[in-house]
Amino acid sequence: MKFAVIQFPGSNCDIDLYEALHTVCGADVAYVPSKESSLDGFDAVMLPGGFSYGDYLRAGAIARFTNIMPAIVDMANAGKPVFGTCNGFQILTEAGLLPGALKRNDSLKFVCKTVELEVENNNTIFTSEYQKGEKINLPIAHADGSFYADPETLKQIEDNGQVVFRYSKENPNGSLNNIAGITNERGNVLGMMPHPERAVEALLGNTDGLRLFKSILDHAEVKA
Amino acid sequence: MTTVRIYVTYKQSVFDPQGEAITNSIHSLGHSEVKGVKVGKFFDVTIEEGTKPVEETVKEISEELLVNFNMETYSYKVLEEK
Amino acid sequence: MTTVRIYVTYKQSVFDPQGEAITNSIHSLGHSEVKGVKVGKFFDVTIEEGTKPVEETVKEISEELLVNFNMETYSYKVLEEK
Amino acid sequence: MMQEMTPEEIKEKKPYLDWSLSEEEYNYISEKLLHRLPNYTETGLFSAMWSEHCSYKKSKPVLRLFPTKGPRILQGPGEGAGVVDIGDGQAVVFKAESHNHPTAVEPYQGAATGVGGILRDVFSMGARPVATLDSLHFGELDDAHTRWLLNETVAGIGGYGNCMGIPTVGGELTFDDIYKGNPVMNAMSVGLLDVKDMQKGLAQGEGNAVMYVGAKTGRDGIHGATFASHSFDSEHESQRSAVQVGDPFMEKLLLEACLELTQKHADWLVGIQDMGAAGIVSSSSEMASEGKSGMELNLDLVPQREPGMSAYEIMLSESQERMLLCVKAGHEEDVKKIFDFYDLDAVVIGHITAGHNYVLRHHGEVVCDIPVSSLTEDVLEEPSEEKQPQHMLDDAAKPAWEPEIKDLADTYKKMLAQPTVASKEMFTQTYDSMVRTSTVVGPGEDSGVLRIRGTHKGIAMTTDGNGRFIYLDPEIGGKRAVVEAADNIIASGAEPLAITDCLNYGNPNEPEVFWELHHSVMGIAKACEVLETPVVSGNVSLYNETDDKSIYPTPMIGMVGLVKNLDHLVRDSFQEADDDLYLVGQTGADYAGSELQKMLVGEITGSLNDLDLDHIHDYQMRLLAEMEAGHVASAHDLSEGGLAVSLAESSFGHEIGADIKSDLTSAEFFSETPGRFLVSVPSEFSAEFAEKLGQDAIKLGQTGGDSLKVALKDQAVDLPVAELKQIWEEALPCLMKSKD
Ligand SMILES: Nc1ncnc2c1ncn2[C@@H]1O[C@H](COP(=O)(O)OP(=O)(O)O)[C@@H](O)[C@H]1O
Ligand SMILES: [Mg+2]
Repeated sequence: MKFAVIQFPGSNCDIDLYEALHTVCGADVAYVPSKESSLDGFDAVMLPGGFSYGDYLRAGAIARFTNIMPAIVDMANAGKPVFGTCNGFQILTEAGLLPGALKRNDSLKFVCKTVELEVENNNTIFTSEYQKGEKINLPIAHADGSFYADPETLKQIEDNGQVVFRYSKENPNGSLNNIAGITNERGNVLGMMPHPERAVEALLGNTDGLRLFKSILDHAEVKA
Repeated sequence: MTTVRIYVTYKQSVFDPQGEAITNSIHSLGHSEVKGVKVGKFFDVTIEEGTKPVEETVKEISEELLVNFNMETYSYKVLEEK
Repeated sequence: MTTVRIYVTYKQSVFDPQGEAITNSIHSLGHSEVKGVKVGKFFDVTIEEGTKPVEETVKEISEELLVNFNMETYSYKVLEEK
Repeated sequence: MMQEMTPEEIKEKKPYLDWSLSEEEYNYISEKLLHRLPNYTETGLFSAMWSEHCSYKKSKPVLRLFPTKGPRILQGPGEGAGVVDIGDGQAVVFKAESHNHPTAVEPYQGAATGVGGILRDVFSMGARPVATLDSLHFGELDDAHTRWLLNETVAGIGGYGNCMGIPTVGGELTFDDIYKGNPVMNAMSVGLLDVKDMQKGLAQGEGNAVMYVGAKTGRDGIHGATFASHSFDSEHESQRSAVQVGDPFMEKLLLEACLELTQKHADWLVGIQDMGAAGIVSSSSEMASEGKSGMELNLDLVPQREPGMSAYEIMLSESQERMLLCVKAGHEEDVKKIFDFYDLDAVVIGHITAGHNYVLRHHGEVVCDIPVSSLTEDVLEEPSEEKQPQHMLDDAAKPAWEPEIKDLADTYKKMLAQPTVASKEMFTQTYDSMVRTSTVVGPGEDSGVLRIRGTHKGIAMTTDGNGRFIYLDPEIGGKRAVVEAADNIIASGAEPLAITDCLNYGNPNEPEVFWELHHSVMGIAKACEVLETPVVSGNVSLYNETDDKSIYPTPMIGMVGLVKNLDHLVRDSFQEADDDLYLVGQTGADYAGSELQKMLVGEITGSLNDLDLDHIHDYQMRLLAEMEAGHVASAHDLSEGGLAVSLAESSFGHEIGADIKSDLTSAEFFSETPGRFLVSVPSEFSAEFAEKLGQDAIKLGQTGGDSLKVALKDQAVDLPVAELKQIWEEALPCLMKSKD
């Protein structure tokens, strides 16, 4: 299974995703600059955190016009795993691959800390290694992570089981329904504000994110 | 050249934490006469006429880029033409 | 109640990186008719008349809080009175 | 457009005086260096390049006192940043910078561009910046303007660093009214470099190209360098147009493009330098000077953001996010291609010429033709008068202040709520401290620690400086600053390697201020020699005063250390119950300038006791050896609030208490004798630890329980850890919310 880590201008967690997959999980992974237009040969696509185009208009708003986006949409439509964390999540919502939007945090401040999450849905290709209802700790680091969707959309997301992670102790940004991560209807596109790729090595003090990457790899194995 | 000011705000129903925070600061400065503040952003866009009507350009760039209709709405006003 | 819209922008000579990035993005969408974008913010402030003239409140809160005169300037407009 | 003055008008009307060039300097330039009158552009270039900010004309004689060499030092002061060998073909690269004046005027952008500037210094060496630290000294938080300044400053540091994706992993934040009108904002950047990729700011080789890369030039920050070399007074409103806006997105692109060039195509490059203070003129003339070359630039080719800029404006603009390259002839297009990929301008604006002249053309005319060295090397050093501060003499004549602690529990709790002591988490959590997944220890401990990918080593880093001590005794205070930095590095289990510094002082034309500068540098230099931590880079910020009142002399020491094996990294917090607790280092009656004095008396007075640097160094090394042997469970240095505060802080991490008994008095519990550590040692290593540290360690008791049981000579307390922690955590958020 080959992963693409997209590098948008201003991405800065690209190395984190790459190293988590490559060095920690031993997976096959390559960087793909967003100027490229093809994802031929890749089985999964990962959108990293950072500040694409400085987040100068809205987080993720400008990145969705990059050359690579049509190829990402094709991957999503083909049912391949598409994962976005932080800025990656923001880009996926701006591009319409995920519902809703990410607003400025209620505190109006950037916040970097480790928060507790509840795994709401472990029946996805990204979370099969977790238990439903399990509490895990993952770092967040964002200024625009307050998930918003209009009431109708929100209900749909909830009813379809698209909420995958919820903040469980405190809500660090004002997200509706404490939502931290959601999938699309089909379940093959996951966006989340927390950074599982920052929690894959004991040396850095947390390995709760590792199973997310393992889940994707497992899924590929089962399929193969 | 026409300059159009495009105003973007959160939709009515969306909580505006910045407006809230600024209202509080204004009150702590003693201005109890201020009842509320809503914050928005605007874009002064300079457009060359000719190829297509200015309104069309404004509509296109707003809908494609400047506004996220999940949470925002917009309006605009022609500022000056010269 | 009077609602006043206060506009805040960078002074002319101050660099506006956001406007720059947005202009580039608009161009890459093919809108070559757009010559430039400047970004600003606005505050819709609802003020209760009575204690002092609305203009005075606007001036005070702008100068004390909303505007940093080292790099910004402001203007305002009365939106509605009721 | 305004008509520029003729050379004769300049001589007569002396506009240069407003640009802080003296009449003596102007005459020297005309008569001795040029043998003619400089024109308008040239006069502007001289006034910027001869400012203290660019030339160090006042501080240079003092800076020569620093030791700058050592077996690991690959590059000392003089380049973009210092470079220190850490083995395996790698080096650590670091420097600090002050942005006090811009921050006082426009805190968000002032702080942001301070971070942006120091990052460029580090990547101009060919290094990838891997961490940022800050050092902030502000007025007391009972003032609404100060709270705003602080909030905006912290937001600016985070705004730039977070967007760049460079973790902010440490720093310091203290409060004192003396900084009210003139806050100190220093930023330090640490980078990693493969030694083979190291670059220099050098331009040479006739016919080679001078290339401009990055953001376009605008009118922002014109005369920023002279602005920084000026005192504030509330009247100089017009200076305020010097505000620059940072564009971290542009800088991120610039960083990646420059690293691609230096790491993959160094053979195309002769030299590279960032454009900092005094923009194009300083970078280009310094590069030519370093290469002993001549240079000719065509200003019409400089990418410009605004129409109608004069030569003077183009040369002196301090627009951010720009770099200057000297590229080998024939590779201009190759370089351009790299920058094109990142959508950045890369333009040939001139060439290296034979001879040694610095020639500028604008609109087809030669607007400057002067020897390169007249801008860079011929600057007149300025002798300074100095005089020991009167307050020192007065203090020496008075009896020393002896604190009286009536209620230990109450004093303890109040101490933990002092803003300088209290938890800074509400600020540090607005910094991305984890991005790029190498942060082993982030903000909140003695040092920030990063792992070095591909090895099992780490680098530790800290910023320290306590203006109160330097004010009371610049020389001893200078020594203490270096010792404190070394303590912080060692407390993490790292070996101190070298330092960078930021020297923040008042107006050097005041003899007492210059004395402070001179004597504190003497103290810093002495400590660096003994502790074997040479100075590899630094920065000087003078004229830190508002309406004639100077800040405390506030040198910031940024130190970097090497963790040889991350398995033996040591943390601040107690790790387990029932470990033995030791106090390393002797405790004396060191209350002058202490947090206790400030809290109880409300002002700082007294004389400092000198330190035995050799002795401190000796036991620091023995302590480090014990850590490197894996015998130490936790270590925390003692600084503000002394043993009392370190004990409490060490208990907070895992909420493990302690039970200690000591001959110290309750006053000594808060004493701030430098060079001390609180160390917890698993019992199986305790005997060996005690033997190795000998007289220099006193056993205090054990870790464990959920309270601090402290039995001192005169008083005892038993306080729940949770209660103390809450006081310490809530103090700053509460102060920041206060209304007045
Ligand atoms: N402005 C700041 N930026 C980043 N980290 C900070 C800042 N202020 C304090 N810290 C962190 O908080 C901790 C305590 O700071 P300080 O009391 O200055 O430590 P010490 O006395 O050990 O030098 C340190 O780990 C420091 O890195
Ligand atoms: Mg410390």
